[in-house]
Amino acid sequence: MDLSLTETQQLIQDSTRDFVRNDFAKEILLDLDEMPALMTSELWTKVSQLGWMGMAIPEEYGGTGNTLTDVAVLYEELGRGPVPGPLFSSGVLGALILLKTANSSQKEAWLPGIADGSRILAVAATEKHYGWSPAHIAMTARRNGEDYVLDGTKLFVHDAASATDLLVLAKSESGISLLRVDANADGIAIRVLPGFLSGVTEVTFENVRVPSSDLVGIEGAAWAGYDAALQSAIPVLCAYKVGACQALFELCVDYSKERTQFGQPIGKFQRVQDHIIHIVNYLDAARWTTNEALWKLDTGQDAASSVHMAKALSSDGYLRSCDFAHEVHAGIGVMREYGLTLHTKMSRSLYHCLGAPKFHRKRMEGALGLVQA
Amino acid sequence: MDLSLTETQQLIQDSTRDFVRNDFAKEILLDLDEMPALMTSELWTKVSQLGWMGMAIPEEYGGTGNTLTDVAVLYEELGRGPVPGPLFSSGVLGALILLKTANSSQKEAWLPGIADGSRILAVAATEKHYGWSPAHIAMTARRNGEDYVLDGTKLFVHDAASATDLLVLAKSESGISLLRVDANADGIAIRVLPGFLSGVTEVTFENVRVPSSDLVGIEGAAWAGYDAALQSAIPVLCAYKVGACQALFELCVDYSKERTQFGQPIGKFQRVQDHIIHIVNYLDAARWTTNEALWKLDTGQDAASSVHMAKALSSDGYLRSCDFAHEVHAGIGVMREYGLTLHTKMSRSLYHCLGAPKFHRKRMEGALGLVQA
Amino acid sequence: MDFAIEDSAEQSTFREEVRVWLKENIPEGTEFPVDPGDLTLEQYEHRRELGRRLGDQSWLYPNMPTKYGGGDLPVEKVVILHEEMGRAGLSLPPYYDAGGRMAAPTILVWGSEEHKDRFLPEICKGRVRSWQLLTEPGAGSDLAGIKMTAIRDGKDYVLNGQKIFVGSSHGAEQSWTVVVTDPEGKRHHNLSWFMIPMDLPGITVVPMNLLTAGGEGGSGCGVKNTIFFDDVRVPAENLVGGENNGWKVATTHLEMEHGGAGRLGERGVIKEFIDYCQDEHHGHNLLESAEARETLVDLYIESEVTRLFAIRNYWMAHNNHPRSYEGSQYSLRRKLSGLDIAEKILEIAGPYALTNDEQYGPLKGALELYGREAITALHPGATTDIQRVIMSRRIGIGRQDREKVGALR
Amino acid sequence: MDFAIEDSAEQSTFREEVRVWLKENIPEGTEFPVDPGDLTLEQYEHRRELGRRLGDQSWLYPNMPTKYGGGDLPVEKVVILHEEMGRAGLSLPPYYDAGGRMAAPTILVWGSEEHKDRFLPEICKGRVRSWQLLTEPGAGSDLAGIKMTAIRDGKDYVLNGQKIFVGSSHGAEQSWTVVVTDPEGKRHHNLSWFMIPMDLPGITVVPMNLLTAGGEGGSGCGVKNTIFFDDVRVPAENLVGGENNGWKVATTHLEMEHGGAGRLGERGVIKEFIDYCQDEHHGHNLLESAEARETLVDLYIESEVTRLFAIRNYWMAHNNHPRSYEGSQYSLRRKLSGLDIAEKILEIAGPYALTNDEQYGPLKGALELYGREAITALHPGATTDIQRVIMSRRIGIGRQDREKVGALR
Repeated sequence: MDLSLTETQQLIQDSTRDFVRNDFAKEILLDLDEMPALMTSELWTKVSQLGWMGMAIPEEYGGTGNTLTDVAVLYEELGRGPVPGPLFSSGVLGALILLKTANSSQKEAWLPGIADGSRILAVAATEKHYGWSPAHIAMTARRNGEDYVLDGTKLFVHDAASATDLLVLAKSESGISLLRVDANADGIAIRVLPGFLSGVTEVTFENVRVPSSDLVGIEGAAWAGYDAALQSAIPVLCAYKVGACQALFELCVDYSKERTQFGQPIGKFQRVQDHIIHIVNYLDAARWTTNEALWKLDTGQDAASSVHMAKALSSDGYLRSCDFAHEVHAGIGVMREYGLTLHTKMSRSLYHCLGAPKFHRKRMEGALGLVQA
Repeated sequence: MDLSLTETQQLIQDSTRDFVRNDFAKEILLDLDEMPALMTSELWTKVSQLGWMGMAIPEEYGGTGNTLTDVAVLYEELGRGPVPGPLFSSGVLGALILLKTANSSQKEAWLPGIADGSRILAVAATEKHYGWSPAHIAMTARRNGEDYVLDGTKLFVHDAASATDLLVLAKSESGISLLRVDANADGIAIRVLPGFLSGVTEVTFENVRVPSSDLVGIEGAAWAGYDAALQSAIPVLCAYKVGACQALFELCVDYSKERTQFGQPIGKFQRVQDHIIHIVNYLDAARWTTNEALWKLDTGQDAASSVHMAKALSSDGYLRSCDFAHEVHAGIGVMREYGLTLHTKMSRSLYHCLGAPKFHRKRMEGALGLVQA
Repeated sequence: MDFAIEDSAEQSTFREEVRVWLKENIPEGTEFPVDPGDLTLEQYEHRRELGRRLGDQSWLYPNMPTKYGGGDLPVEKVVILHEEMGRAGLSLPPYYDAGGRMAAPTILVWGSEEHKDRFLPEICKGRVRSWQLLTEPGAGSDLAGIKMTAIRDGKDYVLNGQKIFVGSSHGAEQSWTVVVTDPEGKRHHNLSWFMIPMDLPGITVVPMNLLTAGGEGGSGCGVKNTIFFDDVRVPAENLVGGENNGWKVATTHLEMEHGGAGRLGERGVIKEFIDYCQDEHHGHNLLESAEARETLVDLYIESEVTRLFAIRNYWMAHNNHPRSYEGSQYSLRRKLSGLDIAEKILEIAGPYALTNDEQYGPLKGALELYGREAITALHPGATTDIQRVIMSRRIGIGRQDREKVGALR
Repeated sequence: MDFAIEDSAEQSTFREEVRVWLKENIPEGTEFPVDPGDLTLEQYEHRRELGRRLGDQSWLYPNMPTKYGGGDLPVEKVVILHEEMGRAGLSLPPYYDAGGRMAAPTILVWGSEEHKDRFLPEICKGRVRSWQLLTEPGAGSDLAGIKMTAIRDGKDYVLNGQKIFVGSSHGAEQSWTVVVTDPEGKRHHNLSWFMIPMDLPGITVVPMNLLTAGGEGGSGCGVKNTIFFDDVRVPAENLVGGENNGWKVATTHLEMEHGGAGRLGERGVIKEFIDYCQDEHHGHNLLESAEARETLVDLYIESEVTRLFAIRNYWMAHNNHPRSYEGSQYSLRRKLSGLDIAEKILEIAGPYALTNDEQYGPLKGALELYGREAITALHPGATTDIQRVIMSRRIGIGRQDREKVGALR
């Protein structure tokens, strides 16, 4: 048993923390928040050069082949921002899906670009009947000559507005298939949805022709690999939320010392203390379930119930930590320039991404053997 | 709109409060708690003479025919004790079931005795497969000549140890039937269950012969009337829990002033305040949903969703109010002689009685039209 | 006990009267924008017009004495007015007016006859709109710690300072505020309460950039503002309740703001959401999911308890029933249960709950707004922490003396 | 990061050694009664015997230095000892012994060499059982407000006062306590820490009548007692850590008691309950109900988080990793999540959860006991409120200086 970070991880943590503090300072994040892509090309170039996009990709495909725990250490720091944009969608979720589903020539063709940041993936899975089960995939990929033809709508797709490539789940004749599609292909329209979310889009496909060479892996057999990739990607997303909760915690502790009311720092009041204690309890529950899930995945153990648990706790925890942070901050917290609402919005945006807490709790019934899987 | 008590209700409240304060003082309740019947014959005679047992029974059957709200005012005061024993089982639940299911000669034969306290009912509905739906009735009443024969076990039956008569739900050939059975009939064994509950029993029936004149109402058609009686009885039980929460609230407020730690009354600490605020919030949620349910029933309106809501909130509220009262009291709260644990045990004992919160929340789906009823 | 808000014959007649009148008098295009920040000047002016018409009927502040232009109506008729305005998609008063809702009752308790005659009719008749100016950057929960000063100079007081989280869009004719009149004075004994014409020189209004534009009131009031006072001269006769007595005066409107008077007919979005769930949207029904049904029941129960607390408080206030912690209990509940309900909606409706997209945003985007407002609503009219402070004092937790409620009449 | 508590070759050998040894050395009939209050004298003596045998192996307090009879074992082997004892249905040490668990490390930090030589070996070898005496009727949360006095008189201190919620059944040879040695002294600077032989004249032990007999420790310890001290003369050399320095000494064992050292292998009843749910009982399976399955998942998650906090703390403490709020966070969680789990069990199992009836009580009545203990466990080792106080101080909420943790070594 050794729950400390490795030296590599400590290095990733320190350097990322510095970078995020400077290059994703609050004023920059407030600006990014108003851009559809949630990212500037300058920043994208920088983070790509730092190697962030290739961490989850093996060396043979141009990455650095780090462990999931290593990757999670990076994303925990990004969550502190919260740094928006397509980093996770492309470098983790998209990359892992390709690793689990694509054939080797596809991997060779696509992964190096992801690793160097020139190719940016977004994963178009969910639809109007929203959900993360195969039953929620209704869009069809119809075979037509050498091509597949896509028609329909993908909804609540994260980060499509900044993507070069879309990974699209669709029903083909033999089952659920995955296709790589140029994001600017004819017939595709990407629309960022307005509201209390960021980077979430509607993607419509109208008679979009995809050459069969862009069918990822084997036709009709995408789900198992896709789902396995999700299981690996989820704890990295959890780590992002852990970092976010950590940032909220620190923000609140700082504010508890600075803000005075009734002649004393507000943190002297037990009620304010209790709001912050709620946050640290959510934080640590998310942190340690996430850490254990990562460890299980990195060591090849059955991680299903740990992954579900981590996702349920981190999504709930991030949402509620924002609520408690607002209790601590009151008025100043809802002023946009203060920065707290960046987290509030992100916690909502990511709440359902890769499955909401209730979905994962439900899936735990199977993982724990309470129902026939 | 007028949310005040009527003069009659005010009178009931005042006189009952006095009586409970004196005749069911803490020392007496601690003694009663150790008796299987949870009641002495002296006290039973007294409360019968006060007319408590006849309040829910119409004048024509020897009662005073009060409204349910009147009856609830009485039970709210009993809950403050908490006064244990078969009062509710006999005078409310049992009486209302007979009123809804028995034929007029049965009513004439049985209700006056209930009203004057000479006859004490307990309702034997639940079984090993515990629950409050018709599907949970497995025990059979087999016709044999002029008699019915009962065999099987009723489990978690409240107040059977002090009853003279049992109202037994059983499956007969044509459906679910209700039978009145002498509690000391041959073949019946009543056993009080030990543990963190009070007055809850196992009742076994071994070849118990019941004359067909003791079949209540019409064979096989008991459920509808029984269930309607439960809907009316539930808010009275809720009122009992409201009174209990009120007592817990007052106990905690008093203790918050008396007990000093760190040189000041503990109630000066916000955390202690918040425990008590939780209690008053549970209390008032239970109180006003209960009041509205009673009003709907007394005025002949559809009360289903109000009744379910009141039961869910009052059962949860009583349980959790005890928890918070223990937080306020710490060590002294778990000392038996202090009296708080009488409530703690009662809140558990009554948690599932007439259906646990989840059961009633589930039934609300039908009441609100979210599913086909 | 009688929860019925059903109509007697007289009430039915009144309801019919109101209904006919509203039909004739609500200007076209008065309806709320979904997001308060979107309130147009035209919509605003329609509402002002409706407000004046209601005022002429004495229906704008139906609880206020007739002497001052109110209706002095019994509870039942007030309820009818609320309900009928609600049916028309509006509230009473039909725009955010802290003057009528909170300053008017305060002036009634604390003002001189001259104050009442001067301020109340123009409020009750809907001729002026008044903003509430309380919070400052350094004084939120600790309202008594405000820094803005009003220093006597001849016939005037000269005001300097800054107030935040004020008002709404499109201006107001008046505002009322608590300011420091004795900078050396003892806490709680150094404040005074003023009515201030908003057209005085030296007042600057700057809109704030917030998570939601509105918040309090929930009636399409528009954006909140920061107000700067720079040597603003206010006539001394606008001081209400006596110099350095402002904290006591404030207890009255704080009692109102904290929910002491209850509210009726306020489950708008929640009820609409429950209805929304019953229908099919984008090809499926949310209630197919057992978890969604379960959560919806919980949400319904949450909202019912809030409704019952509101009714209770309303009845208590309007029957002069002794009150204690109930106002703050209701406010606390509205805040926490609002947040809880927003999260239950998020669970049931999924990410749809987060968008106000024309195509996908349920209830024309009202659900998305509800999610943001649940957060913004946590602090106005005092934080949840302060509501608990008030509850504790009034219950008498840890203290022999129970704090008295603010006078409502 | 490595959560594995898996065995290396060396550890496997050790585990096998332990297993064999335990098989040979656990006396027949040592198992816990379900309800701690039911601990018989015979069971108690069996455990004392086992304790002595473990002590002779240096396995009773495997973390303590070998010099004093401990095992000075690495974490992994300690874990193995815990696990193997757990497999045998016991815990380590096999009876409630606050002396070994908390006083011994405290003496290690604060005692003189003479204290260590005199007290530690007899504890580590299992020759004495020591009780903890802290709470008084007037001093629970406010431990520094105790009133019991120890007044120097010649070579002795003379003790007078009352301690409550003490110990277990069947007596102890020693106890340790904090008492007032300077009645006029400043708070926190007026206390001293003593080891007290329990056979001194003037000590009276009276069992308490509580909701549950035991509580803390959870290891079948029997009933708690009130202890009266009536002019009890304790030799001055039994004062540990210096006169009027008792509060500082206490921070060490309070840190232990508050969970700073973590715990391993403690999900007994919860795990058994989850298993119980998988089988049919009284003709049906609880998990047929969708609500029961849902609640069981929530319960499992609750218990997993508690387990992980315990592992984290254990790892931190045993690797001398900087700690701050984690001990109290774990204690807070154990308390609140215990209550929450008890109520989830109540929902899932129905009234069965409330009875310890031979026929109907699940897990031989352990479920019923769990429900009561969840309540009794709220206050020992400081209330949830106090745990939050400690967390806040150590996190530094509202303060520039962060309180330091109590020394564990």
